[in-house]
Amino acid sequence: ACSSGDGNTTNTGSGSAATVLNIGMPNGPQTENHNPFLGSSSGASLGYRWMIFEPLVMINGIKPTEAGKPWLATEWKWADNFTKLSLTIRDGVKFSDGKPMTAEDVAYSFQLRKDNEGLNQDAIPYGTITASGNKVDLTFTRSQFVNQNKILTVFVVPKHQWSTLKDPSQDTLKNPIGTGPYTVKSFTPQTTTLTVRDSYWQDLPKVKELRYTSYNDNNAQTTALANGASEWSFVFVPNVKAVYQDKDPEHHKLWFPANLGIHGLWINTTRKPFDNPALRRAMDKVINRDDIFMQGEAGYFYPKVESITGIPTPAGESFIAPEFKDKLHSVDVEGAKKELADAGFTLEGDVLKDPTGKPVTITLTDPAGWSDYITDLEIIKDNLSTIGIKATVDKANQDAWFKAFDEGNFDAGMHWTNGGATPYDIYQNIMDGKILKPIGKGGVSGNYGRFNSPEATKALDQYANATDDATRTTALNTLQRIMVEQMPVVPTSASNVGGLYSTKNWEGWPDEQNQYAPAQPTQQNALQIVLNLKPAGAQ
Amino acid sequence: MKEPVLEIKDFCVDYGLGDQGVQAVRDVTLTLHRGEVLGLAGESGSGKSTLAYGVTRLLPPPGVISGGSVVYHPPNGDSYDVMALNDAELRAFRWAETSIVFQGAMNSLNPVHKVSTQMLDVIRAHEPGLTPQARTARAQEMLKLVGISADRMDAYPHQLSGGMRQRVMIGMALVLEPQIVIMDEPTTALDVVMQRQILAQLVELRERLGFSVLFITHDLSLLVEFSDRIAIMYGGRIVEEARSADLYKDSLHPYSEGLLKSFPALRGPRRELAGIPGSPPDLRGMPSGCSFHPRCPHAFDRCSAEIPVLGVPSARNDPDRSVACWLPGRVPVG
Amino acid sequence: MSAPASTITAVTPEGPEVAAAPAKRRRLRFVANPKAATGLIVLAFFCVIAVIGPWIAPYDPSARSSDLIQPPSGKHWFGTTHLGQDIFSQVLVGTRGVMFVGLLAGIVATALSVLIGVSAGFLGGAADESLSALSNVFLVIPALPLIIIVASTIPSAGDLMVALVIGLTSWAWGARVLRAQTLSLRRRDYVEAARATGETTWRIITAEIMPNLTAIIASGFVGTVIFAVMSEITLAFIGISTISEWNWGTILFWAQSQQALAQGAWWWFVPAGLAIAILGTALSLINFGIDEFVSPRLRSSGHTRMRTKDGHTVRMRVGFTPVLGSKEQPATPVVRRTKEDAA
Amino acid sequence: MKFLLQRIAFYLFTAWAALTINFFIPRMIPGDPVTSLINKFQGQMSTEAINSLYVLFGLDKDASLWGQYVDYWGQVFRGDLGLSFTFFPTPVADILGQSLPWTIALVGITTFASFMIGTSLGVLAGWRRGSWLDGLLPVTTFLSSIPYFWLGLLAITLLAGPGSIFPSSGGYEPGLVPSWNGEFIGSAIQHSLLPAVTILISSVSGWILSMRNMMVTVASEDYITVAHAKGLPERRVMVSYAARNALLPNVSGFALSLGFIVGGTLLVEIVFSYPGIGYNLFQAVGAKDYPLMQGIFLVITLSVLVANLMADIAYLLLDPRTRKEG
Amino acid sequence: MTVTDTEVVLEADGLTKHFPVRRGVRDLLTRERKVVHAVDDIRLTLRRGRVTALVGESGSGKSTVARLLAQLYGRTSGDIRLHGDSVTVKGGRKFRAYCRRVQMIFQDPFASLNPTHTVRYHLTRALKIHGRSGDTAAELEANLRDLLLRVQLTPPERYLDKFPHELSGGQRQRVSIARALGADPEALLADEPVSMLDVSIRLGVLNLLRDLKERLNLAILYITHDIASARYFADETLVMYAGRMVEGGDSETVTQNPAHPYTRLLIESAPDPDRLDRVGDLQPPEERGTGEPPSLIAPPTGCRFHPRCVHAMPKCSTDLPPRFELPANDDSNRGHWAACWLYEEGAAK
Ligand SMILES: Nc1ncnc2c1ncn2[C@@H]1O[C@H](COP(=O)(O)OP(=O)(O)OP(=O)(O)O)[C@@H](O)[C@H]1O
Ligand SMILES: Nc1ncnc2c1ncn2[C@@H]1O[C@H](COP(=O)(O)OP(=O)(O)OP(=O)(O)O)[C@@H](O)[C@H]1O
Ligand SMILES: [Mg+2]
Ligand SMILES: [Mg+2]
Repeated sequence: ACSSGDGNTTNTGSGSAATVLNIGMPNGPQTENHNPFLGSSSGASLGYRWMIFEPLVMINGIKPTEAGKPWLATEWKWADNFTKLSLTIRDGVKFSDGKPMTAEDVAYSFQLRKDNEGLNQDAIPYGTITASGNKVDLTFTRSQFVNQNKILTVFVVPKHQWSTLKDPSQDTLKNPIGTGPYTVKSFTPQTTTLTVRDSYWQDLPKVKELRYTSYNDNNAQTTALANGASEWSFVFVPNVKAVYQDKDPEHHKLWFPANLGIHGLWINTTRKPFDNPALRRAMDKVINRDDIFMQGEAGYFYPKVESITGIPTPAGESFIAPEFKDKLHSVDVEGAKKELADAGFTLEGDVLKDPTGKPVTITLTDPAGWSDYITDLEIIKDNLSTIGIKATVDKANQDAWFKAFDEGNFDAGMHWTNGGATPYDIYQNIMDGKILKPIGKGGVSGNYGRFNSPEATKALDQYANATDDATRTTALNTLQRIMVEQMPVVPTSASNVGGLYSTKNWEGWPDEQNQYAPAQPTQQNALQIVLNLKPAGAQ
Repeated sequence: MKEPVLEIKDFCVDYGLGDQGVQAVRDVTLTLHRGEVLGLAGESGSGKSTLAYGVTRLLPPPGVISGGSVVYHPPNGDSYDVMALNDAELRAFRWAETSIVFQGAMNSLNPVHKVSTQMLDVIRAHEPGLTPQARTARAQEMLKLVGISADRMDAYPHQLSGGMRQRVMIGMALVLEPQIVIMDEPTTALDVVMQRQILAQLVELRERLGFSVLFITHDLSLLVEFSDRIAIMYGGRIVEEARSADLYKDSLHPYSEGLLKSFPALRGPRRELAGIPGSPPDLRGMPSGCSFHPRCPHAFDRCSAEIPVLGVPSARNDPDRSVACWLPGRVPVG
Repeated sequence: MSAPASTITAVTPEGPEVAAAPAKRRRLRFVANPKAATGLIVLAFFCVIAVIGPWIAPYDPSARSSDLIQPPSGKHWFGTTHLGQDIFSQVLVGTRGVMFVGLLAGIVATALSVLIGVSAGFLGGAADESLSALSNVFLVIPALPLIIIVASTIPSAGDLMVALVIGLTSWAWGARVLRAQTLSLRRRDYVEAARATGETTWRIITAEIMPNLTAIIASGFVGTVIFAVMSEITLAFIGISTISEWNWGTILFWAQSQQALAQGAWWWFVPAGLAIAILGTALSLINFGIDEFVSPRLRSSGHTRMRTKDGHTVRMRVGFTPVLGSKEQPATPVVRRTKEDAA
Repeated sequence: MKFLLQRIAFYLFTAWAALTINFFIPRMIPGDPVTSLINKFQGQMSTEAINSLYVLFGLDKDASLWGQYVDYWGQVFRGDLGLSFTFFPTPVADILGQSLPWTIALVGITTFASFMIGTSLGVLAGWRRGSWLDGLLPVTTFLSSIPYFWLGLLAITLLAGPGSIFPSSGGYEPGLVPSWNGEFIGSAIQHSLLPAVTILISSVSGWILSMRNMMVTVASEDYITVAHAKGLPERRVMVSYAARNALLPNVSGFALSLGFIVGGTLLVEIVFSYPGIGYNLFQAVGAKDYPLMQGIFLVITLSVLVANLMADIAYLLLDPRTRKEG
Repeated sequence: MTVTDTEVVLEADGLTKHFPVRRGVRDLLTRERKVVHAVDDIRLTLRRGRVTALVGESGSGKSTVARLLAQLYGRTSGDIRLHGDSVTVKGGRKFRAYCRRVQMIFQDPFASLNPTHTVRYHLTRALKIHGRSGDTAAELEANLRDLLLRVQLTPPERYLDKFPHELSGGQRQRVSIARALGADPEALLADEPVSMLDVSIRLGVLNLLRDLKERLNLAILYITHDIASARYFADETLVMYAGRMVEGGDSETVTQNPAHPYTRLLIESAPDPDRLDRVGDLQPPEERGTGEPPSLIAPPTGCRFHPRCVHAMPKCSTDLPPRFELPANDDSNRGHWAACWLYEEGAAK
């Protein structure tokens, strides 16, 4: 990365219209690996796999409930309580090697996932896969209501290339062939350059060349953003206003919408006195989410979770139960104290005593290197002291921390939840009794707090397998109520799908007004954004 | 008949300056004549080496020459004071006019260079005009003179035995045919057989090349046998100077006397050995007056009060002798 | 890059000087060395801070306040962090961790190097071979990556653990130096003489050999402390170690993760770094002092300019002894004739 | 010759021991690559992915430690270092091949330059004691006591930035494709300036100091006095008598530091975002990528050993005393 | 003076020491084992109240003999008898018991005292180890004073708390001797006790040793390369060459009438002021070769001196000469022997 304005890009200077877009990620040197299935590939790490491989349906990550935009599939139909899917494949789409894309290729793309467990990242229980004409029919062994978006956004790979690979999961795919508008022009560990194809089934994008640069760390990435060397990125920038926006207030923009996943303080619900929901609710009442947002998340990174149900808005707006519609988180020390007093806790001086008379103390733990979580914990620690809970922040070793969470050996700590198309993923991750393991036993992939509520488990089950929307709504409302009453996780922030970008050379970015796609360059929707970009100033 | 080559006058050497300074050589006056072997004896720490290094200005820090002159008389040409030479002149003076053989040959030869390199180095530095062949020839010839065959030229010092190394050093000292060769205990590390061999060779070479030798050792019996004249040092001063035979038979200074009585003789009747009581003086706390007086059996009042001057003793009116002692008959004439 | 920068190499080849130097009464002279004295004073200062730091710190180093990212002021001498924490207090409180880890790691590594180096050197034979092989293996494995890996494996590695890890991985160099030195001491006459007197092996090692190794042990100790402090701070800085308490590395970690320099918050970055540099310099100075103390040649090298009584300065040079007071006319005119002239 | 054979036997042993340690250390680390990957993608990767990743990385099969150890040696001998997890499924050898040249070029050249500069200054400082060079010593000591990352970051802040000739990160201009053309090499050199200068600043002091001390020690050797007595020009005495001998003990230090080029560059590469092997190691540690870690350790260990062997040979050539006839 | 009569304290018979040369990897392939033949087949006897001198050039194996006798080295073969009893000790209590009776003084007074300890420490240890420190502090103090007085370091208080570097060479050597006396030994092995001392101080130490021999009736082995001092100081003199004894007998006889060609060479080479008349005509003594001693790794066969010997006969290079008794003229030179074929019965002189 270099000083701006030295002609390192063809964009700047002499007023000529831009042709290149510089995208950056703070992921360190890459190795040449364009395999779109592998999260470890440079394509995934930098996000350019979405410029080469396209999904069947484009679903807006921040509006998962909206119907998706037909992409490689023109039509899709669910049947039999989401255990059957029939897809109509678009005609006239050609792979970058000139061969047409057919239903065969689509079926093969599913088959690949079915056959290779390593590639089936969402653990979709595929049944039969058949292709005929321009139709592909799929069956599943379970209802796929909660997974529908994951299935529809599956990307398509050419059968004629992949069927020749010895082991698709161990191939670095030096020559990726896809239906997307770009092909790889050159690869270096620092920069991958993509160039636009001659033809594409839609209008060709205005951006002729994409340069994905991988910076070693956040600092380098931030510097590049600040001086304009990087025009689009997803990175945590502390004090983003001073460090980034003020460097060019006119063009340096960011937009960090929430998606349906949250971050929060997970509490070990088996430890006394934290097994008492009243205490957890009181904790929820004193945590200052504004401070967490402003100081821990630099005022933009992980948006605040406003709703008391923990469902991020606006992405999850439509799911929120009527009874909680306008219930927002706010700091309410008095309310918290009252709640505690009612439950038999006593505040002596500035020490909270539990009903047995023991002072309430808590150890908040997160890995030392995760500065945002640690900052959050510092704030929470401070907040908890207002109701007399003495908290200590333990900066653990990452592995030790992970193990402690996995085995339930912790008091409380910041952790994330899964995310998905509905709040189901969030609640399932927090409360599902099916994945409940006893303390000391690991291998759980959720419910770290050992929250045991048969009611919640049942509601989750109903939601996933229900045949009608009404049942689903009821189930979700139940889950929200349990969440609010029991508070097994104190939600603090939402996950994000945002990005920082510069409007200096390119216009047409998504933002608060135009929410057509999440702004994150490594999301599938990034293709939509690139297709939408126009040179700045040019009409 | 006796022509001086090196006249040392009132020579003083200090180690350190100011308060920490000690005077290691005090007002030494000594003349080396052409073609002679002048022995310098005295016990350890008496300043023998300091004098030798001082004359060539090779004292390691913190040594400084605090006074005196060392006048060199070239065979043809004007005399000059070595102490007044500048760096370049001094460099040219060294080895070409005065060369030195140090005590430990192992330490005198650079362990990482071949003998030939070290030998040729010095020729090249002093006679840059010579062709490489001529240089090599010169070096080879010199080594042959000291009994080392030409095929050992390319040996490294550690591949030679102690005796051979010492011979290389002597050969190197003579390679520019200097007027003066200073030898500081050149044979103490060798055993007697080797020592005698080397000295015999040296005597022979001196006959051939006609240089003068300043020979330093504490082995008086060796000196008596080997040198023409002997100067005895004690506490940084010369206390007696005489022809070796005279000194051996009839030493005047009580210290010389004590020295001669300290080593057993190998032949002849068994002599009574007396030794010298007490221990050598400390440079920092030099006794007043004659520095030997605390150990001297004949000391009297004057000895602790006044420093005796070196001069021809009144009792032996022999211009070749001098002694620094207050005893009757040894006080200088006049 | 860490190991060879040490000046221990300069200590080892010394022969008799090592033996002659460390007599007890001369030990005090060590303090008289200006370098060592400066180093010791600074080190003592940091030690005092390490002890009293938490008491004299004006604020709780973790306490948040509303002064976010404030430059130094009368209220906050070194400014504040993004949480409004007082950096001055953090530096004060953090001193303890740094000193603790440095000293403890130094002690552990020194003890190990003495144990292994001296036994290898003294016992000789198969014991020597295997112990030397062990230390060579540890020398070959690069220390910092090893420490990073080991530190990242230990759950909840606190100061104690970090110190132990650093100590256990950085003794090899010292052991090698000590072995070489012991080997040479073992053949000294006084060791043989002690044996001939009937001393036991144990006593020979502890009473005859060890006292003569003090200087080398001390310099090895100081060197390891430097290395340990640097490693600890590096570990904290790259976020590997899990220090829950404050130390200078933690401060820098926060400064870096909040991109203090990009934010212009130099005060967040500079004090801790300077403190490390000053502590490192102090320790290096002590090591110079030890080097000079051990090797008289280095000691006398300090003052090459000397003053005569009449106020002239004389510069000492190897090979060209200065002559005092001969600036006047030489006694005899100098007409230098070179050989070529004569020929 | 005998000496060499002995050394080689010694090296083989050390290599075996070090590589065995390299094998075991990563396996002692709790946690595994999958959890690390999930941690890395906080919330961006769903928990369902866990199982597929275990399958993908081949971690679902249990092999005995001994079996793994035997496999490991088989791999080492075949030069097959396995597939990296972080960059799955790129072979570790490819990753090393990609990053090693950068490290060697930057740190190798700087270490060499630092040694040369430091040694030359040390020679002068030791020879002309009391001259201005002595004043340099405390300054360089202070500079070398500064933690490297701090110096680097400070340098970036003060010197790099808009309009400066020093780029703040990377090994070359982002758009360029590595090749042997002027533009690329120029860019690579430009990018290496700041890291090189900072390495130089923080490492040169050690060389100055040890060389100075050796010079002081050597300067009082008898053969130096003899060289002066021989009336040789001062330069010749300084270079060919004093410096030549004083250099010997530093040779092994230099070799050792050459060996540490690979291992010691972690911070440089982290701070300057340099695409070298040290940064790879840092990544590998973070991601529990044992194949990569092992590969890097292998490279480090071998380079240290080779450097040491070279030092031995250099010593053999430089110091005739260790040479034996026959 | 006779060589025999008094009680034998320490005897060595056929004492041999070979040091292995460090073996390299390549030697593993070849069968042969290289050794330094440092000492071969030494026979000597130390008697009460007598000084036996061992002379020979540097590297001839004198120190090795002393260390073998002190049991500091294990011997390759041969026998050491203390009062007639063969002893081999390696360490531990037996070694202590042995060194209580046989003590050694090292060559270099500057190196044989630990610079970090005071005189008091050195002497106290010697006394303590051998259980002679007494029961009370006062007794110990008295014993220390006594030791220092014995080596004529007076007044003792002045020396007790000094460090070695604060003492002169002669004083240090006296401390070493006092330490050896601390064990109250019967035999004293003095390895070149004066070679590092100044001429004027040497005599004092030698006289002290002689005095000790007379007063304490010690058996002393005096090792030196200065043959003149052996003449003055020792009752009996043995000459070593390249690890073997070549001549022995009454000191006066050996020095005045040397029999072995090597002894003759040695005595001829020694500087002698009484040869004053020969100044300037320093004839190299009669010798063949370069004047270098032979390699001890592959020593010459037969007589080790034969490559340098002007009298060498064919037999000398093949057969090892045994000790030949030399005819005695009177009582004083009885026991004079030489290991040289010249003295074989019937050989031409
Ligand atoms: N660098 C020094 N600093 C202080 N004093 C010194 C230094 N070098 C020598 N001396 C002192 O100067 C005096 C004379 O030393 P010198 O080496 O000339 O004696 P010497 O007669 O050659 O002795 P030896 O026979 O032992 O060689 C000694 O007392 C010594 O202690
Ligand atoms: N530990 C050892 N290992 C190998 N060789 C040795 C050892 N000690 C002595 N030697 C060799 O044994 C021979 C005799 O050595 P010793 O020290 O006994 O000689 P010395 O007569 O005492 O000589 P000096 O007069 O120099 O003291 C020498 O060639 C020496 O190199
Ligand atoms: Mg001398
Ligand atoms: Mg000896």
